[in-house]
Amino acid sequence: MIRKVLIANRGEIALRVICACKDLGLKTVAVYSEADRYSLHVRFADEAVCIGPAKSALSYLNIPAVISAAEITNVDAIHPGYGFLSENADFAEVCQTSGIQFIGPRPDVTRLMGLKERARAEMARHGVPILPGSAGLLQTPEEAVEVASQIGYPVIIKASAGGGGRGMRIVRNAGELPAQFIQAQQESQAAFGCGDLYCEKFVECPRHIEFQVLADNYGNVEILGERECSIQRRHQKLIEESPSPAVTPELRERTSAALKQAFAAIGYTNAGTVEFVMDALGNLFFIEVNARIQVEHPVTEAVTGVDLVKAQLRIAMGHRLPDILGGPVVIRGHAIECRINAEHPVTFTPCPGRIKALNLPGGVGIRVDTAVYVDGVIPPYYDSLIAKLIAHGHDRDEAIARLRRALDLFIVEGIQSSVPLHQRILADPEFQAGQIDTQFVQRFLERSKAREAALAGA
Amino acid sequence: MIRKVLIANRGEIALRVICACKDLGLKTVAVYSEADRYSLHVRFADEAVCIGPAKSALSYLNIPAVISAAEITNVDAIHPGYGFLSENADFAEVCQTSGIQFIGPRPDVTRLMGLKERARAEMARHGVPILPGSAGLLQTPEEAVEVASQIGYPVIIKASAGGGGRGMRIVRNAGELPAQFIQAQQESQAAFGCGDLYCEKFVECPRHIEFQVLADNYGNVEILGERECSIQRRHQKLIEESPSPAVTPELRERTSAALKQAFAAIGYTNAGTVEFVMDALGNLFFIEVNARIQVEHPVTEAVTGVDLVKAQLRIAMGHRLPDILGGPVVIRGHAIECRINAEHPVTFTPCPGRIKALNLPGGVGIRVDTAVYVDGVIPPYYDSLIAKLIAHGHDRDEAIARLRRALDLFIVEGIQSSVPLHQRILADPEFQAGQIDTQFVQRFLERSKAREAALAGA
Amino acid sequence: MTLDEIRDLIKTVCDTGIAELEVQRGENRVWIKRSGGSSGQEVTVTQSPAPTAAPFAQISVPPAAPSASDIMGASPDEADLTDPTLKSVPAPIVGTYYEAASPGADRFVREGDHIKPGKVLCIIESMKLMNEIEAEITGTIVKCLVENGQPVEYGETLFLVKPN
Amino acid sequence: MTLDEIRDLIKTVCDTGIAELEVQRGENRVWIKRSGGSSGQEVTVTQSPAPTAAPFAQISVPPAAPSASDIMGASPDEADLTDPTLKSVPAPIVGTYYEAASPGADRFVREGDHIKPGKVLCIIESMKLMNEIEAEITGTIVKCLVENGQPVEYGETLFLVKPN
Repeated sequence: MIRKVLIANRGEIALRVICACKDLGLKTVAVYSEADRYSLHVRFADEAVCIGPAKSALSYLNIPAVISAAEITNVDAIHPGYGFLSENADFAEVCQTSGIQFIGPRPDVTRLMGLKERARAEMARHGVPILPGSAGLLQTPEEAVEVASQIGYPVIIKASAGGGGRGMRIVRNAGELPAQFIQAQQESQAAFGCGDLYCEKFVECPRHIEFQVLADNYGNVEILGERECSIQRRHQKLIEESPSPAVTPELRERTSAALKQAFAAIGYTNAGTVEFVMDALGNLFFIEVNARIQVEHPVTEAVTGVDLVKAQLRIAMGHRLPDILGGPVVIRGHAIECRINAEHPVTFTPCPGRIKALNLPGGVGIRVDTAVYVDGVIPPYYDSLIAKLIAHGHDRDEAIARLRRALDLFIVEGIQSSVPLHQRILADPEFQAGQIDTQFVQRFLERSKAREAALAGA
Repeated sequence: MIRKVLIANRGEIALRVICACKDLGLKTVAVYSEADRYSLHVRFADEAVCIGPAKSALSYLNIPAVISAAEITNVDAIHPGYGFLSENADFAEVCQTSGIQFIGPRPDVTRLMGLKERARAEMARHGVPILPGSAGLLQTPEEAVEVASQIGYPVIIKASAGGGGRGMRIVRNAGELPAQFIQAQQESQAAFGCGDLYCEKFVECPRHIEFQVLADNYGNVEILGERECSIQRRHQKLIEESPSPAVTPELRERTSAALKQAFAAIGYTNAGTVEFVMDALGNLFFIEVNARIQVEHPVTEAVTGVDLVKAQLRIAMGHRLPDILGGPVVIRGHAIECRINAEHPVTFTPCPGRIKALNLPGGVGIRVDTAVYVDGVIPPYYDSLIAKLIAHGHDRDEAIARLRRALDLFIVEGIQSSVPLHQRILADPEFQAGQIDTQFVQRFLERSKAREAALAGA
Repeated sequence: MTLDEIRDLIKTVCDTGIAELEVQRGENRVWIKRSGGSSGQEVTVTQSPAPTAAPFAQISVPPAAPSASDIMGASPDEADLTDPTLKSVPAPIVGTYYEAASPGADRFVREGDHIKPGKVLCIIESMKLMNEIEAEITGTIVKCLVENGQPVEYGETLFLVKPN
Repeated sequence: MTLDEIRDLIKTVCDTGIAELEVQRGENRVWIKRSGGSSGQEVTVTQSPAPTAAPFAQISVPPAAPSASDIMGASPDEADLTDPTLKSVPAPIVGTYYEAASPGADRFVREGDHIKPGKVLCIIESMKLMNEIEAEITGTIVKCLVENGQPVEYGETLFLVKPN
C-alpha cells in the first residue's frame, strides 16, 4: 500500500514525480539541500525536509539523510528520479531493510545490470544482438589481442563496472592494445574498485538508439518503442526523439520481442531503458541497461500516450501492466525533445545564476518540463538542465516545426541557455533529413566554426 | 498565395495564431492598441503596427486602421481570431475588396449565419434537429401567442439579429407574452437596428453542446466531434470538454452526418461551430452557428490531433481537407479546458493589474495557451481571459486528475484569478460524475454559499 | 519596528520617488527599487495598472519585434527627440505618409516653416482615402521625421515642433 | 541596521541613479541594478548566486509547502530568534530528536544550563543509530526549541545559546 512517496531528487524530475503522485492522489515529501530551499519541488510537495548542505555528497547522495527524512515523514515509498541514487543498488537495499519501497528494479537486478559484461552475456543468451567481442572477462592483454584479431580493429575496451567513459579505450591496432589495456584496467580499478575488462568491436559514428521497457511484478513485460538520442556532445544528450528515423517497424518488432523475452527471464521490474548502437548498415547492438527512468522519457510518453512515471508508481503499487497500459502499445506521430541547459550556447560552459525574465512556450503540441521561475536561482552545484522542451506532431516535420516555433518563444534572461544552439541544430538540413549519428554535433560545430571563419575572412 | 498574415486580435488568441503561422512558415504582423504595446503578440510577431488607443472601438474594432495596417505591411491575409471583427461580415467584405484574404467563411455565409432565424430554417431543411417554434419571423404578438400555444410554454423569444442575450425573453404563460414581445422587439431594434423576432420552445437546464466544423474550398466538410460547454456563469463559459459525457457515438454520428450535409449545401468554408442545446432526454436542438474559431477549440485539438488554426490557414491557402486531416477523424481520450480569468474567484469582478509572480504548469498531458508573463500588465479594457489550461487524458477521470494537478501548480500573483474557483468545481462530485448542465454553476455557487453560511452559523 | 518608523519610511519613499522598498531587520535585508527613467512613472502609487511599464517587455520586445517605425520609418536623431522643449505631432491614424498633395507638387511644410492650428501638414492615406493632417499647435517645424511614401503607425511622431 | 542607515541608502540610490539595490549583511550580499539602457547592466556583481533571496519563493513557498519544522517541530517565539546576541545550535543531521539517553533518564541539558564544547546536548536518531550531538561553543542555554521525540531536518535550530 503506497500512500506517501518521498522524492529523492531535485529540479524538473522531482517536480515531474510530484505531478505523477498528485495524479494518483498520493501524498509527497520533497527533500532538498540548503541550495534548493526555494525550489519548486519544495514548493509543490505536501511536505519538505532539508537533508543537508549544497554539496550532493552531503545531501542528495547522502543515504542516511534520505532514509532518515523518509522515516520521520513516514513515507511508504521512495522514487529516486534519475541520477543521484537512482541506480545505487545499495540504496535500494537500505530502503528494503528500512521497510520502504524503492520505486525501481530489485537491488539484485540493478546490480546485475551494473556489471556491463554480465548484462551483455545475459542479453545475448536471450537473442538480443550484441557486438562481436570477448566471451566474458579478459584476464590479460594477450587475451585481448587475440580477441581483437578475431573481430578486427577498431575495438573498444570497457570496464565491466564502468560508466561515464572511465576505463574505456578505443584501440585501432594491435601495437597499442597492451598499453591501453593496462591503463584501462588501472583506471577502472581506481574509479570502481574493480579492474574487470571486456572488449567489443568499435562502431564508428553510430546512432544511439534506446528502447523503453516497462515490467510489472507478475512477469508482464512491454516495450514502448525506441528513442533516438544521437544528438549528443561528449556523451551529453542534447536532443532526443521517438520514433527513430532509422528504425523500421520490422526492426522495432524484432528487437522488442527479444527484449521482452530477456527482461522477463531476468525478472526485471519497473521501468528501464536498453541502450543500443546502430551501425551504418542499420544493425542494432546492445550496449547497456539503464535501470531507472530517463531524462528523455517524455518523447516516449508523447508517442505512446503512456505516463511512464505514473506507470512506475502503479507497478510499485502492485498494479498489472495490462491495466496500466489499457490496450496495445501504439506509436502515434513523432516527438522530439530539446534539453535546455543553463550553459553558454557556444562555449558550453555552465552558467548558473538568477533568472530575470522567462517565457515558457505553450500552445498546441508543446510540453515543457521544468522547475524554473522568474527570480529563481540555478545553483552551480548540480547539472545544468533547466527545462525540457518537447514537441509532438503527426510526423517528424510537424514536430520539428512546432519545436522551432516553441524555441522562438522560449525566453530566459539572466543566464545563458542552450536555446540558440537548439535553434541552429533544428534549422540544419542534415538534421531535418534525419541524417544523424553521435558525431553529428561535432561535425555541426566544426562546420559552424568554419563558416564563421570564412565570413570573418571575407 | 499566402506568405504573410496579419492577426487582427490580441492576447492569447493572437499568440495562438502567430504560432500556427510559424508552424507553416508564414510571416506575421501583429496589430496592437496603445495599451498592448508590451504584449507578447507584439513581441513574437515578425512585425507590429500600433493601430490606435486602448479603447477597442478605436483600435481592434477600427476597420480602417486594421486594413491600413494590412496595406502598409503588405500582408496577403488577415486572421481575425475570435471576438472583435471575427464575425463582422462587413469587415470580411472590406478585406475582399482590398485584395486581402479574410481567414473565415465568405461574407455572405457569415451574414446568413448572423440571421439566426434564417440559419435555423436552413439547418432544419437539411435534417439538423431544431426546437419546435415559429416557422419564420413573427409579425405580431398575436402570432407569437398562437405559436406558443401550439408548442407549449415556456417559450423563448429571440431576436433574429441577436447575440449576447439582447432581444431575448423567456415567457412562461400567454398572459405575459404580448408585453415581453414588444419589449424584445424594441430592444432588438435598438441594439441591432432590426426588430425581427422568432420564437422557440424553451429548454430548462439544458446542456450546451457544440460541434466543430471544418470545410475547404472544394465542398469537403468534416465534423470533428463535439464539445460540452455546460459549465458557464451568466452565459460566460468557464470549463469546456470534449467529448461530451452526454453524447453517445450514435448521436455524434447522426448529428455529424446532418451537419455535413447542411454545411456543404450552405457553401460554408473554413472553421465554424454549431451550437446545440440538449434536453433532459438527451435530444440535441440546433441553436446557432459561430462562424469563427472558438476560445475552447484546444479541447477538440487534443482529442482529434488536428491543429484547427493551422487548418484554417491551410484552407485559406487552398489546401484540401483530406490532405489537412491526413485520415479519418478519430476521437482519442478526453480533454478539458479551464478558462483562467483575471477576476475575483468569488465575486467575479474583473481584476486587471500587474502580474507579480507566475508559475505556469507543464508536464504530461497539459497545454497552456496564454500571453501573460511576470511584470506584464492585464489592461482593464478587454476581456479578462489570461490563460487557457487544457488537460488531455485517456479518459475523463485522468483528464480531471491532470487538470487538478495543473491547477495546484498554477500560480499567479498580483491579480486575482479564477484558479481557486476551478479547483473547487473540479473537486465537486457532480462535476466529476458528468452530471452537468448550464445551471450547474449557479447551483454550485448557491450550495457553496449555503455551506459557508452553515459553517459561520455553527 | 514602530508605527512612527514605518510612517517615516513611507514619507521618505514618497519624497524621494522610490518605487519599491523592502526592509528586513532580522539578518539585515534592504531592497530598494527606483522608478527608472525608461520604465514608466511608478513614483506615485497608481490605482490602476500602468500599461506603459513592463520590464520584461522592455528588455525583450524591441530587438525581436520591430515596430512599423523601426523597420520602415526614418529614425529621428536622439538629440531632437529628447529636447524637452519640443512638441511632437503624432500620426492620428495608420497609413502611408505623403508630404505633398500629389507627386511633384509642393510639400505642405518644410523644416523651418511656421505653422498654426488648421495648417495642413501632410496627408496620410488609409484605405485609398487621402486624409489631410492639420496642425493643432502654433510653432516652428524643427524636424520632419518621416520620408515621403513611408508607412506610419498610430501615434508615430511625424514632426517635431518648437512652440511659440 | 538603523532607519538612518536606510535613509542614507535611499539617498545614495537616488543620487547615483541606480535602479535597484539589495543589501544583506548576514552572509554579505549586494545586488545593484543600474537603470538605463534597456537591458539593465549590473554594475557590481554578486560573487555567487545567493539561493536565500528568491522573491517568488519568498512570497509563495512558505504557505503551501510547510517544512518539516513548520509542520512537525516546535516554533520558537519570535523575540528569542531575533535576539542578535544569541547563537543557534543547528541540527547537523536529519532525524528524530531525543533530549535524554533513554526514556525516563535525565535530560542532557535544560534551559539555564551552562555548556562548553564537547558537552552532549541531545541525541538525533537516524536510521536506528543514536547520534550524540555535542556542543561546539561555550555559553548558557537560553531555549530548547525541539520537543522530545520530534523529527528535525538538517540545519533546524535545536537550541539558542547565550555565549560567554
